[in-house]
Amino acid sequence: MSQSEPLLRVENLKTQFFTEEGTVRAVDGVSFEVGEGELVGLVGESGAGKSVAAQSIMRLVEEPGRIVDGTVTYKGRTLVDIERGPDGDLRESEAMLSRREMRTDIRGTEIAIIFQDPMESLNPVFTVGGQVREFIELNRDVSGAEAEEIAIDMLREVGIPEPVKRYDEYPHQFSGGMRQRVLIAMALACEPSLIIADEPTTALDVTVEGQILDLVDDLQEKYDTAFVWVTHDMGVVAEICDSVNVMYLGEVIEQADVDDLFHDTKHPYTRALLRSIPRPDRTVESLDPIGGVMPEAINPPSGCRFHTRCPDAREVCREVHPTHAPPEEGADAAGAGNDGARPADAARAAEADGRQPHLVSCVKYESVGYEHSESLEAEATGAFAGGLAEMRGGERDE
Amino acid sequence: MGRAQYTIRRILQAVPVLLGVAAITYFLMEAMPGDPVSIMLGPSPSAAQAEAIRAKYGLNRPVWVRFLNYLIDAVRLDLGQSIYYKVPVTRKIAERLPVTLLLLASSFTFAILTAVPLGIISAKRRNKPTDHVSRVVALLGVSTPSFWIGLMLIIVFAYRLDVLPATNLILPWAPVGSVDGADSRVDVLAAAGRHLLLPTLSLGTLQMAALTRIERSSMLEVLGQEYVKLARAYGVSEFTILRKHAFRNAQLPLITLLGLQLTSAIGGAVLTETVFSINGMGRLIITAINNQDFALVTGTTLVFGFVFVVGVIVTDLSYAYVDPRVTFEEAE
Amino acid sequence: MTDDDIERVLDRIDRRTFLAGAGAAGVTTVAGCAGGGGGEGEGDTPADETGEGTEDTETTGSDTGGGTLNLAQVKSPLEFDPIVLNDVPSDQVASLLFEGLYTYDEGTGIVPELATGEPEVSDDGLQYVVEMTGDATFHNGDPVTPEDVKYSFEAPVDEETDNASTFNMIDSITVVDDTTVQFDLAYPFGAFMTSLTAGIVPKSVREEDKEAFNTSQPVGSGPFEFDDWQEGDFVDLVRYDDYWGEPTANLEAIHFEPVEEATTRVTTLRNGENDVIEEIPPKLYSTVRGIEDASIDEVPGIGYFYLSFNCNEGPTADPQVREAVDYCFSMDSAVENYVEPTGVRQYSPFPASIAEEWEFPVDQWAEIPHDKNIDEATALFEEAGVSMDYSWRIIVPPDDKREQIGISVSNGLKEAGFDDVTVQRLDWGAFLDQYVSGDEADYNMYTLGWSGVPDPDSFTYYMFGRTDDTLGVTNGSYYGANSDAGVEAAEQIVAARESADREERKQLYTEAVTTILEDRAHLPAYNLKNSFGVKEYVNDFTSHPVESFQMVTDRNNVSVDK
Amino acid sequence: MATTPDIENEPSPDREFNEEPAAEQPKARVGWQYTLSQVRRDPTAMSGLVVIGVATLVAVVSFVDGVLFAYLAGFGAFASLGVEQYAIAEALWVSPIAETGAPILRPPAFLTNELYPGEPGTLAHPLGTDHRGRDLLVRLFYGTRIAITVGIVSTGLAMVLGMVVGSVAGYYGGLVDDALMRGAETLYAIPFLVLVIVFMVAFGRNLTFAMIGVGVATIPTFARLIRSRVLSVREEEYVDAARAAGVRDRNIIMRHVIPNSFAPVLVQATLQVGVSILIVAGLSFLGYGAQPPTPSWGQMLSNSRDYMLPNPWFSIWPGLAILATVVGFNLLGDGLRDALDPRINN
Repeated sequence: MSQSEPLLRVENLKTQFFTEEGTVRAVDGVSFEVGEGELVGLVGESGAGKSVAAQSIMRLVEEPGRIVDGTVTYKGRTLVDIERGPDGDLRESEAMLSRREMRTDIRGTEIAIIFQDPMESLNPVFTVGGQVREFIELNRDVSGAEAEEIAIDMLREVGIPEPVKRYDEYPHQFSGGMRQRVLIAMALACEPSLIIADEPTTALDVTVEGQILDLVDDLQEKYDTAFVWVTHDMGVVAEICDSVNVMYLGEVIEQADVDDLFHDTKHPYTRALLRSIPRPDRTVESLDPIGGVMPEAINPPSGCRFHTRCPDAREVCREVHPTHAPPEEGADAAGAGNDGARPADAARAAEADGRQPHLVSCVKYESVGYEHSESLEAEATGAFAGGLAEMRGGERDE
Repeated sequence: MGRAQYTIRRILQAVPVLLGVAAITYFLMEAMPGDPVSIMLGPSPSAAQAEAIRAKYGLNRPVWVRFLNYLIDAVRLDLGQSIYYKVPVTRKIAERLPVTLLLLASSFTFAILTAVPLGIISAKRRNKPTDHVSRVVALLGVSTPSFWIGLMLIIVFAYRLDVLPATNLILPWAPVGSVDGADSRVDVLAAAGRHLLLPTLSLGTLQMAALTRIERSSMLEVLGQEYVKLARAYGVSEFTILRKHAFRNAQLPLITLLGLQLTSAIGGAVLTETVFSINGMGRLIITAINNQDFALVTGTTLVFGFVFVVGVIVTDLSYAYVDPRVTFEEAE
Repeated sequence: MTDDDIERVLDRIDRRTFLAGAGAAGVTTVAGCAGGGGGEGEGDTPADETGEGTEDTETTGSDTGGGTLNLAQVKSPLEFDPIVLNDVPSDQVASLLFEGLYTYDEGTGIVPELATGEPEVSDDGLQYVVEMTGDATFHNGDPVTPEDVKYSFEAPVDEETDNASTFNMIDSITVVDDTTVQFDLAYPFGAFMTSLTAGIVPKSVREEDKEAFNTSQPVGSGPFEFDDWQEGDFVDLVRYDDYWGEPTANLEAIHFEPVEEATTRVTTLRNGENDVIEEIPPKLYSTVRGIEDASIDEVPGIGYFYLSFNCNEGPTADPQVREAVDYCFSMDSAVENYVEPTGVRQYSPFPASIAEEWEFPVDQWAEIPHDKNIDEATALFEEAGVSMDYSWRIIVPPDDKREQIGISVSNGLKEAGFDDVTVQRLDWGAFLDQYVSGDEADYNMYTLGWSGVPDPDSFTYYMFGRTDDTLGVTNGSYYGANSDAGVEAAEQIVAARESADREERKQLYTEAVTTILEDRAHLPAYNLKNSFGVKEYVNDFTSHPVESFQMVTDRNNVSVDK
Repeated sequence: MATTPDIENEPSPDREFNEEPAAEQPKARVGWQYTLSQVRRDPTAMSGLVVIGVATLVAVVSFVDGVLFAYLAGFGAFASLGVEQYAIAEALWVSPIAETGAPILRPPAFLTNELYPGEPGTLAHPLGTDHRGRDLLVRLFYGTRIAITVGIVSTGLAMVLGMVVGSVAGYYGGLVDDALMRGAETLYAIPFLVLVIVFMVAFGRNLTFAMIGVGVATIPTFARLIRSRVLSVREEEYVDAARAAGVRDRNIIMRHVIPNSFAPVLVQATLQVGVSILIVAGLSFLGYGAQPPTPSWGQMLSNSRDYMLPNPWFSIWPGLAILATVVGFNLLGDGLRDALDPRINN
């Protein structure tokens, strides 16, 4: 743990959806931290629970979803704190901010959010400027006229040409990229300390995505705002994040500094994700999508949740639920990241620097007998269906 | 494209529809069995008499010529002479139209004023008891024949309790002297209100229910929209979200539906006017049909078509007013 | 709108039709079956009437302050000019505004109104000379002159109004002097007195603006003046204070309001919204009787409802078959079940009041119809050689009561062994097209109603005549063309029509009708009542067979003590 | 633009997880089997289905008894077997059309009315009798046939014609589209009830024309729906492919366009049956429906009007019958909509 109190601390967060089909454990015990001005990635496939986790922080999860456990603290204030009552029932602790406080003190003022889809995130019947101004007025102590001024400045700042004129235009008169800029302007204009960006570039085409990422990078530096960046795109992570949390089926399975993650990848899932990024130095044929489809979060697989798709899965993976911890020395027999450093030491070192310690959930790095366990025939090994490539195609390129 | 241009375009688009309405009614009436002349003169008019009548009403010319003439006259606001009432059709319509419009207006007002809050509360309290109640009410509302509601209301409020009148409408702007027992405008308004209450409930329930259903589902949809979440994420209060961020958008399907409901509401008005013996357009057209009053049927239908078209244009325009995307897209 | 309402509406057409056909019948005509108009829809009885409000002279209380009477009609009047008006509700109002030379007494007897006494009839009934009062004035103060009388009888013909055919028998009208007018007829017409009840209009006023006279400013000489109206909503009349005759009306004003829904009408009576309501449907009799301060005032109207056979083609051309059909069902119980108490059983074409006035042998006629006896019926059908496969077709107008008669017959025929019996309920348009075709494929039987002026002529000539203007026009039975007996009866009827001698006419009608009934060209069914619900605080209100009701006469003068 | 597929894959959180199971379902949510399986899981739809099932059963019985038997009775062989109109009704209870000589306007069992004070109704006529002494329960029962037949036939007609008009208009576009849709708009501009009445007056005042009239008047509803589906399906790649491969337009419409419109049309049709039943009840009420003595609910209501004061029961029952039936169709329609398009409502 870092010595100074982080800006945001999420501990053992659990969010579940109570549907007719059963309880969906969308977020199942997630912990991570965000420091001041830090840009933290939350990455995973669709359905991994990363968006829910992000929204749980702001308590934006809607029926039938509910935060059932965990604590979220922000600047020392308790956004979420679920405790078990005497009868074992879940209840919100007294320390937790009231809904009203959440609304007036946190949302917008302290933490802002940018949603995935710029086309849907702006209200089509109000002018763009009006919407930006409304949020500024609400979250900063300024008059209407001042708010308008701030809004126009901020629109200019995010690179919208002729902001005065466009201020009075409606969202449908903006392109997708422009709208995303508006949303970013909106978030920054409220001057929060933390912005949660929930796949903000997923819906944009690649060039626009690039521009937006550059913009965020610049602005982040300028305003020193911390970000939680939710994405499924390792490329984006590589480009902007300081540290990364990789999620799979409601759990964080690996967390590390961005460099560690890319260069000292521990978890087979992370490795698979990385292998599926198209890179200029590889041909398309060599792209290696993850086989199979992520199982349902209603009935997650036993043991390691990834075992059904893991190329390295062995019998033990089905039985033992891995702990989320620094990889153990010597346990990493088959691991790829043998750069000589001892992972546990590295983790301690990172912690000492105030950097993210490298944590991973995989039995390979535990002394539970992985080496001697029988290999499992993963269902989808080699299957080309599903997986990340298709997802990328679907989400990015059309 | 400007609003004015858009308006003009919508109005121009309505012209062929009105022509169509006139044509359909005119030729359907033409297909009616029975000869209007014999209706006027009895079964064995003298040949000369019949010929005179034919000439007088232009019945001796080919049908398309008559139709064209009819259209030309219609443009000059001459819809012919009612055989039954022996007065110009336009005069009869001018007499009856305000009554029906009053009934329609009051039903729609009632429907909107109840449906919008009900739908919003229902959506907001989704799957809570309030929602269930309002959904059941709406379901029953769209499933009940309006005239039966009218009959039941009459049985209860006019016959059993004897608290409200079962017939007629009084126009709120009627001269004070013409209303029984009224000494002032206030009395007239009170009387008008009392007479309007049951017919409004009878005709308005269906509209109310249909609107509640659409309001609920569109509100639900809007409340699930990203921009509503965004507002929430920026600390906007739930009330403001409902009132400002969701409300306007949620009314869009409602506005569309309002225009379309007009045609079923007019049909409902025919029944309601019959049940409550209200002298409006609905009873006028039934009387006209039963008496094979050719000109009156065509004229009344045309006016109904006109009311509908105007209603649709008004809703389209208000849609365009509420939703800035419309005019823009039209311009492309 | 219910079926019944539609009939109500259609009643108008119907009535027009019949009146047109009725031709020479009568000038004045009167609200015969006022009820016919409404009711629960006995649509068709063409009631006619243009009565006037019969106020002769002298009378009961000519005091004052009689209050305002609210009267609920079944339908709204449409117009008020007696020259053109042709429907019951209009006539009910017009009869208070206008007066005729003659009017009806409490029954169907004819008494002077604007005339001072009986007309002087000469030239074998071809000339009528009427002496009229010189005192009468129209509501605008102008005197009622013979010139106006002449005009009132000539205008319908000149203008070819719906009433034109009612005055066809008049050849010329002559103004003899300031108070005398002379009618010369083209042919003798027995029922001419009824024509003389037509309302008299002021020529000058009407000529000025006929449209206004008809629908906004009618001016007559009756005890009430026109005040205001709105079609479909109300008609207001006020007392004519300078009324020439006696008595002056007690009522200050009369407010007519159309209330089509019977149940609603009864409710308005109960809650005092209306003081008098027209037309009480059978099932509401008990409800009205249950109203503490109201009662029912009723009198059989001038109408005749019947089952007629197609004597032109098909099995029913055979009197034996018609008798067999008579055996198939009981008209008595059909009427009892479906008509009473709104109507009464009638055994001849003549409504009770006419039969009484003329002293027809009603009792004897009542013996003619058979009780239901299927065995007799079967035997007769067999004897007549009617195949059990025969397809019977009975057409009925859109009216529940008449349909019911048809259904009773059809049930009887089925009982007698016929499988294929249809009762076809037709819209008025289709019905009127079919029932006079004489075509076996169109009908074997039909049910219909008839109304007319209160003279036997109205109830015989049109239904049994064999002249061009009746056979296949109003006479769908073709009886008069069918058999020797039929021809003879038809000729007797024409002879009676053209005679001015009442005794002779009575004799002829009695013989003809007896033949008709025995031959079963028609099976008479029932007649409807003019019924009114009346609040107890309404004094002197009197229902009338011909005029629906009488308000101000030398016998009664309605007032309201609320 | 990437928005459309996105919604399927990575929508807002609750949707994401609600739809999780749907991810493994066939993409195109069409087909009877799928529909049925969805309906079976939905209590709303099921209760609607039960109501409709019962009503249909009743309608079938009354069809056999009232129409089929009447027809068969024309053949000697059947007649000698005792087959005649309303034989079943008479065997079990009383004929719906023949007066039994029972007192008229009796109140329902155990209840009273103004005409029979202190003399409550009996089980001989559980719902009482009408103005001719006919049993109301039997008439109500046999009236179901008219409602169900008219509702389904007219909707079926409107659906077929609407599909033709809508798919042709949407597929060809341009002038054809303009002309057809203006035509539909025109039909729509005349109030249903008025249009159908004028239609019936022109062609014949009977049930057949009531059904045709209501069907024709409803065409625009379906035409619009299909057209909008066609417009979106037309742009799909597989349609382009089919067209490029030389498949005829008609076949493209039949094979691709229509099946893809299955779900919304089915939902609309179900709801429309309810609406049509209401319209026809209104028509009968005005005297433009099944002609007496054939029992129909609207006509019963119409008949009851003169007796509302002494015996309101006569008015109450037919209204409740209409209400229940239409509720059935609306429940099923709502359920189908939920099942076939989860994004709406639940």
